[in-house]
Amino acid sequence: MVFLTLSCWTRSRGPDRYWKVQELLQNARHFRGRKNRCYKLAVRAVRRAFVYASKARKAKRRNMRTLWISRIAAASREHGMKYPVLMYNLVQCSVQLNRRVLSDLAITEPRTFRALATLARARQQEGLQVALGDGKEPPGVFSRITQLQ
Amino acid sequence: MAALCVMKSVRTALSAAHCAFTNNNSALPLRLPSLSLFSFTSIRGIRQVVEKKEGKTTVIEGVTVATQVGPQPPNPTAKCPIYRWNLQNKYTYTDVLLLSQFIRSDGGMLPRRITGLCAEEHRKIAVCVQMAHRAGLLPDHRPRLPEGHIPKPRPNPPLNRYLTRYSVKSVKPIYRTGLKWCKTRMPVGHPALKNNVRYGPKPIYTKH
Amino acid sequence: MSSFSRSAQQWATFARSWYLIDARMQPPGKIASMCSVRLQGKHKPIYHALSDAGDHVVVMNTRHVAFSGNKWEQKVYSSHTGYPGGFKQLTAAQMHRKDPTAIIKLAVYGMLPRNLMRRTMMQRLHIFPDDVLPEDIMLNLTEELPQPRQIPRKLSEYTQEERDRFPQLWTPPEDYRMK
Amino acid sequence: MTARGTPSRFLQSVLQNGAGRYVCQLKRVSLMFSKKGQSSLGVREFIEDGVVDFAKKNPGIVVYVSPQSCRIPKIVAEYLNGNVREELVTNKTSQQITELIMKLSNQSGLDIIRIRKPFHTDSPSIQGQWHPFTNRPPSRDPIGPQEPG
Repeated sequence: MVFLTLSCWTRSRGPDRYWKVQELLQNARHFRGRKNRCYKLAVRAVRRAFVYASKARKAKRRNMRTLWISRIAAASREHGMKYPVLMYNLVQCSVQLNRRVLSDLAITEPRTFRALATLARARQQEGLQVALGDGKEPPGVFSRITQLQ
Repeated sequence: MAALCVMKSVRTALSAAHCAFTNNNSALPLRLPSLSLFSFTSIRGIRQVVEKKEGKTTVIEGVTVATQVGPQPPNPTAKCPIYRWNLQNKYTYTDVLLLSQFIRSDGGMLPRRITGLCAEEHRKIAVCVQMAHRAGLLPDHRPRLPEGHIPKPRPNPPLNRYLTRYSVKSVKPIYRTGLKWCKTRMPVGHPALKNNVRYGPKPIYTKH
Repeated sequence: MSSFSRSAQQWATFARSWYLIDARMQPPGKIASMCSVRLQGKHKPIYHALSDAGDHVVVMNTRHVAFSGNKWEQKVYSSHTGYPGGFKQLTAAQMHRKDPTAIIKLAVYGMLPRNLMRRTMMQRLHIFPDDVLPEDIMLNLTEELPQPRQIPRKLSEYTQEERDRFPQLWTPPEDYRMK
Repeated sequence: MTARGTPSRFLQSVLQNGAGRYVCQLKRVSLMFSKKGQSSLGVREFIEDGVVDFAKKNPGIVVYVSPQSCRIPKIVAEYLNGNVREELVTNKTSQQITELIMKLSNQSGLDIIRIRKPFHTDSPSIQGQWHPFTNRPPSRDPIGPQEPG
């Protein structure tokens, strides 16, 4: 700091180092123990916290996806279907709901989810019959394999 | 044709006359040459020994039990009964109605020359019968106890088990299971039944 | 939505239900996997690892569980008391004689996640060696789960009619004496 | 920045503002500037050009113009929920200040902090939320060990 005049010196708000420390401590205020007020401890903890935060931003996507999947699996088991069967048949029916929406539907709109499960079940039966070579179609199914290709 | 008439007369004589138990054995050599001739007649049946006591005289009689004419096998030309009914790899230890036709009343297997099973199927059925015995599915087919013998009450009830390959007494506990990548497995079921028909995607897993 | 009905909704959603499992002639591992799913709450679409949404599970008839293979003799349960020479090894049969509920309990305990919730979830598991349940538990039960293994019928349990209907695979020669 | 170290809130609006009638949430604007200062040049231009138009266009907003002897001109905006925002307008042109005031008048006065989810609904479930008996058949046999025979 260079003070050319006396008035500048009186108006200065203290040394830069103080403000640097305060800026860092602001990020550590909610920490536990002495590391929320001692710079030497806080600087390490804050650096670590930022590293964790960076990693968590990626891990959150993964964790949320596993959570949605386990929720959809639980809901589809209630309708007597396994998770991969449900998802595969919904994709075959061109239902473009992602896993977040499906899990939300299972919780908040259970009847809609049951309709989706019925659709997937019908599609599965249809696929089975096609595989068996019967050629008949179950009633009430509007999705065909030929539509997708 | 003549031979047929001879055999018929012999049969009527056998069933009519109250013959002694030893007479049965004497009839055996007569039967053997005609086996191929009469293999498809439906009159053949199980012969039971019936004892009758009338005062002092004891009559032991061999009575032919008439067999019912059931559904015809889909593959009648085959020799082995399993192949005749197209049951290869389709039975397991739970099919006690099938297994009970191939065992004696004390639980042992009937000989192969009587049942006409091929060697492979005979072995598989023997394996299934053994597992059914160990699972307790054939409770009445036990060796008969001597007269007047009362079995000791067991302190512990028998443990429920199924798919048991080895006898209970011969097996030792596996105290050292081994390392994580080469564990000692516990065999379940029998490898002879490995090719059994499955209606699911999972293969039979015999090593737990 | 008023706050009153919303709280009722919340209570309904997170209500705990009680399941009954009959372990007669069932493999303990399959029973345990059914139990662990219900204890964790993984059968509900509202599942979250931290929300403690698990249910109560009552297992009865554990005295009559069935092991496949020769596991009664081969399977070994090991423990250590912590003292020198305190390494105990019991086979499944010995363990079962000692405590008929121990096999199911250990199997479920091994299938639960290794975290602080594990003991809490184990407290929601009620195991009974026989089919005699206390009255207060009987009143709580909401559903009986189907058994994972179909119990095979003994030969003596088939009726004569069913036996007659089964085709005769082979006809014995006429003069063979059946023992 | 860590997620726990920063304040956050959920997406919300003030009394569903705009769903029916829109009520401008900005209550009061005070322009503080210096009559002579160089840095207040833009504010003075804005007062000459646009402040009357702004006040006429927005009858619900009270505009105060207070010349003071200050070096740093600022705009103080007060909202209906009691929040006060101060904006420094040092060395800003009249155009920039117009935009700034428009922005302040469009805001709802809620804290500008991290929003946890980009979506919100007051009635999450229309069909009724999932509960353990949603997908279970209503009537069953008595539960418990049944007496044989």
